[in-house]
Amino acid sequence: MLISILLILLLPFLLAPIYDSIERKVKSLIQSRVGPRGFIRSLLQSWFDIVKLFSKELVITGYGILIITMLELFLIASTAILLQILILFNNLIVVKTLFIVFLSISTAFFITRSIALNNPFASIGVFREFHIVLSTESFFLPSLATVLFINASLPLKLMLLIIIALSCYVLSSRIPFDIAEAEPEIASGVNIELSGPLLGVAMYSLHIKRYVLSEVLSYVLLKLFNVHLELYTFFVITLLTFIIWITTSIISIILARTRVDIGPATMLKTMIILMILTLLIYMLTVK
Amino acid sequence: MQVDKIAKLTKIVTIGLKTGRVTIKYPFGAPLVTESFRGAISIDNTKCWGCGACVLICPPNALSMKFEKDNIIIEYFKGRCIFCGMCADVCPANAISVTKEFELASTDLEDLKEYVIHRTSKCSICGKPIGPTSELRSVIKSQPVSEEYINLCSDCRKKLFAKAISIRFGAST
Amino acid sequence: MKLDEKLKNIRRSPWVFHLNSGSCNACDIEILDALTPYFDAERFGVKLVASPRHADVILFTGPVTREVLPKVIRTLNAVPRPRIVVAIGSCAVGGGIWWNTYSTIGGFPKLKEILKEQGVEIDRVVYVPGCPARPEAIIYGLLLALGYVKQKVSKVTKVVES
Amino acid sequence: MSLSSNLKAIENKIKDLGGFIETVSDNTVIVEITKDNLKEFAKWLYENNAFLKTCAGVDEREINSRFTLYHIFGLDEMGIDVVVKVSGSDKDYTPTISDIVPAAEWCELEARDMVGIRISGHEDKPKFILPQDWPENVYPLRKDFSYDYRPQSEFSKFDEELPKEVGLPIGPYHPILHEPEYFELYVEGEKVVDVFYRGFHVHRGIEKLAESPRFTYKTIPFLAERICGICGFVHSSCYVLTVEKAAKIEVPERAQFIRSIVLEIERIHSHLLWLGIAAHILGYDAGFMQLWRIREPVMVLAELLTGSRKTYGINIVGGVRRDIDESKKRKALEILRNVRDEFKKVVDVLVSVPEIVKRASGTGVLPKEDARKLSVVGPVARGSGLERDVRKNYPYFAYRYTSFKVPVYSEGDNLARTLVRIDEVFESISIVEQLLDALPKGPIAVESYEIPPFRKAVGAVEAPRGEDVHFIITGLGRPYRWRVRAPTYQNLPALKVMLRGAPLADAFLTIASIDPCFSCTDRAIVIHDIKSGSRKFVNLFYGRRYAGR
Repeated sequence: MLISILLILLLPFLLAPIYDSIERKVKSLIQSRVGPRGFIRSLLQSWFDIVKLFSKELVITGYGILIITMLELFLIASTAILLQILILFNNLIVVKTLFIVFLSISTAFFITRSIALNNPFASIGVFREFHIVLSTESFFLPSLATVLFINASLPLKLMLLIIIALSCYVLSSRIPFDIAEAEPEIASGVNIELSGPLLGVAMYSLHIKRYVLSEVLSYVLLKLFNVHLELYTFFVITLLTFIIWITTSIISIILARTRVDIGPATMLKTMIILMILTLLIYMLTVK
Repeated sequence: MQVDKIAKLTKIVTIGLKTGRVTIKYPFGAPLVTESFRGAISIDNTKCWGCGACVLICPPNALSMKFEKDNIIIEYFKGRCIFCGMCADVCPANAISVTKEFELASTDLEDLKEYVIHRTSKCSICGKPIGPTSELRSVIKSQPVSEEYINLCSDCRKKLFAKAISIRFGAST
Repeated sequence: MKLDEKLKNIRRSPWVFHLNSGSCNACDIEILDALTPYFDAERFGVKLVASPRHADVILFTGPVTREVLPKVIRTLNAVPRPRIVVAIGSCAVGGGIWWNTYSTIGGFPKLKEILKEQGVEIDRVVYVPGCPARPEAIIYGLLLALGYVKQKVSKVTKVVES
Repeated sequence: MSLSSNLKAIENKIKDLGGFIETVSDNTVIVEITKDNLKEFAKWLYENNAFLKTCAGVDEREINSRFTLYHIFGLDEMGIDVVVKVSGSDKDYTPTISDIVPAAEWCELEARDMVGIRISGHEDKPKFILPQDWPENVYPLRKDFSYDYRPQSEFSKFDEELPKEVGLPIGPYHPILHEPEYFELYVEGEKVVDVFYRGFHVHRGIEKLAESPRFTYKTIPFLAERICGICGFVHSSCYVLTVEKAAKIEVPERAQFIRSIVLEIERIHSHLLWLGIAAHILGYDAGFMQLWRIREPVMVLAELLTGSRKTYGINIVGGVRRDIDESKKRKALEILRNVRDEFKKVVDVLVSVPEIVKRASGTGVLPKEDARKLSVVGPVARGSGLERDVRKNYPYFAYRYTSFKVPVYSEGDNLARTLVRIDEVFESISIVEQLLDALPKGPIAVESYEIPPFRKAVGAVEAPRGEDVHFIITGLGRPYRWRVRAPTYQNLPALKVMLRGAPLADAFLTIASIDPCFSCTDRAIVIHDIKSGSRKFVNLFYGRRYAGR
């Protein structure tokens, strides 16, 4: 029993890079090319990247960067563990609040890390990341809280699901909204200065962040049909996370990158409309 | 209207999947080379007589000639060759052939060099080097010139020829 | 040796950075071509990165013009060790068709000497001739640098017997 | 107006300005004029909507011991090139004409830098083409300078300090620039306020090399082909066209057809390449990969016809080196047919992606009068409503036997330039098909030819990026002077107008929208404020920032 719990807690840390390399394989399939060759490499390519990055020479301009990046990894890792516990034991209020708090802090740390670099590209990247977070997080967290704490009526849950799905997509910095490290424009903006192990940590935390966001979405979906998960049925969640991860990556393949003043602005408008709708539905159902 | 716009977006996925994977299996499969590709050249030392026409025409000086005491070295440096094939066109002995070879990666510059070494033959009278022996042999093969004249440098030959003329027509020496 | 041990990791996921030092960009387009569907260097985990900080292998093209020289040295210095340089094209390998003009310094071999003076070490260099080097030749050179394939060319000396 | 009547107009204008007509060949008029009424004549030409093609400084001390400056104007409607020749010793000053024709600034600065011709109005501007550590008054294009002289390089002379505000350095190594060029965008937040450009990282001294003993008329096409790796065949064709024009060599019909066919194949591959890069910049990698997948058979076709994927090497003076037989013709038609269908499918999807359309339309706008003032060329001109296409105005090779449409859009933004390039791919495919069907029999090269010295000729070829102009003064065994003006050379100054006030994210798309090929251009520009009309020059290195009014 203990081993299986331990395994479940470690699941996001093992699976996140594997899901990422499967995403790379799917992307190359759509672009009619082979992508990472062979079965092992197509599964473990992202792991190879991270292991190689850790073996490189560490070039850092100041120690501030090192500490902040480590902290960022620690925060996102603890968010992942909290999410796993939350899914397993459904009624722990403390774990739920801690999860939401840690989730918001980890995005904040992502921004502070890039401020610490005094590279003009990084500051442009931070400026853009700030735009995205402002446009979605203020709607994402309250709706997530309502889903976790209140078992609302079906239409209300549906509306909240839409909001959570949209913001999960936007926060996972996929193509239309990856303007923070828009590779061709501002030369991978925020992590332009990081190299070697630092970059490995930054990439690893990005993978875990995407895993957490997809898992939150799959959990909310399951909660819609108030299915309660046991220990052994946990692989349903991981399977659903995998499906959500691949669908988001296919969506990101179809679209192109937006501009910093168009994308977040439209996202803010849609979020406000959705929030008004949910409040309306909430008033109707409660009465 | 909105729906078919989104449907059109997904067409990129269907295009990609319908064409399938076009990647060639290189280096474990055949490369994408057509029959008229110009790769590295190879100099056939049985035909080459060291005339240097290719050295003159080579735009990037990849082919160069060094004259040492008793041999003439034609150096072909693959690293600077631009694979234009002009040397093969101008070579009078058709000694240079253009191959399909393009996998020329190497870790050391010396491996990219190819040398064709000709022995220089000396003038039998004054001993001055007069050019690659293979050149003299090919001259003999094409025109019936007496052995004695061929192994002389231009000055000695001039003297010899002038003496022969003066003897023939009895000029006052 | 320490380098081989480090190379073991880089072999599995070589991130490449394209450094153009004044090339006519035929080789640069062939480098990009090596990442597109027909040749797809991503089969070996190759990824084109945007900043020298992230790079393991530098795809070096161009005969190093005078104006670019100090900037090329600074960029090569920004690459974390172990640094692998693949010099691509006859400009990078031997200075190209303008190997002795006033405005170029004659390709990567000359740059290597200057780098040694400036104290920038390069761990491994592979020369890929070609004008432009085919995408297959670039992939072959990259795999040679990583140790997947063996070298085919070697020094040839032919003597003409009289 | 027939040719002779235009000449009349030029002739009597020259008469009353005290100049004289040196030679008139089929469509080039060479006019000699004194220094003080050069400005007057340039203004008259500009009003008769002549476009300045380029100007070339020549050290003619061996011929008439003077330094001459040739301004080359093109009267597009009549298809005539007017070469205005101004000569004098290197001590006295030639007046600048860049206040009348802003496009002249670049080539005048180049003449000053490379040949040492003093031009009034450009004295205090810093080094323009040569590296920053080049010794003072050493002029490479003078006859007494040897082409392989290499002074010791001093790194201290290269200053790289950043201006006070957030000056965003784009380059010399940036993912969108596949070449080392240096743009510095002064940004306030995300809005570009000003552009500072210092180029010449790719200056390799090609024009000097062509005059060196290493090269002859026969081997220069291989040098010309390596000026640019994407449109190399354009440069070698323009070189051979100009030499053949100067020496009046009759090239057989079949060679003209083969040259036009390979030129159009190069245009197809270059446009597909650019569309892929534009999609990549906008983050649409699926489009980038599909477009480059479609482009690959075109490269294989080029290799089949010419022997090399990119640097074809089939152009020699007087003809071509490779022939197109029946099987190659069939394979070419088949490849082009499925390139057309696949391209049609992918373009329909590309144009329907909302972000691409939203980000491309309305950004990087170049109004028509600015385009006219800067005499921009190619898709940049055709995107802003100017119908300029060398294949129509100055027909060369086998283009007079084909019928094709020149796409012109009037919005002048990035989307217009993209659509121009998309339409041109379809046009080029139909041109190649027409040419392949009507390929005449006959030899593919002239056996022997003779090039008399000191003949002058101007040749222009429509490159994928615009009009590529070569100017040659023939010499003994090799050209006496060979001037290359690449298309991006004319389009780069237009960037200043397009980038002003644009959001930063689009700056990269705008820079890429003129399809910059710096290795063609290897020129830089001194930025001055064309948009607001004020022409104030501030020394580049010290007065870093000037108010972007």
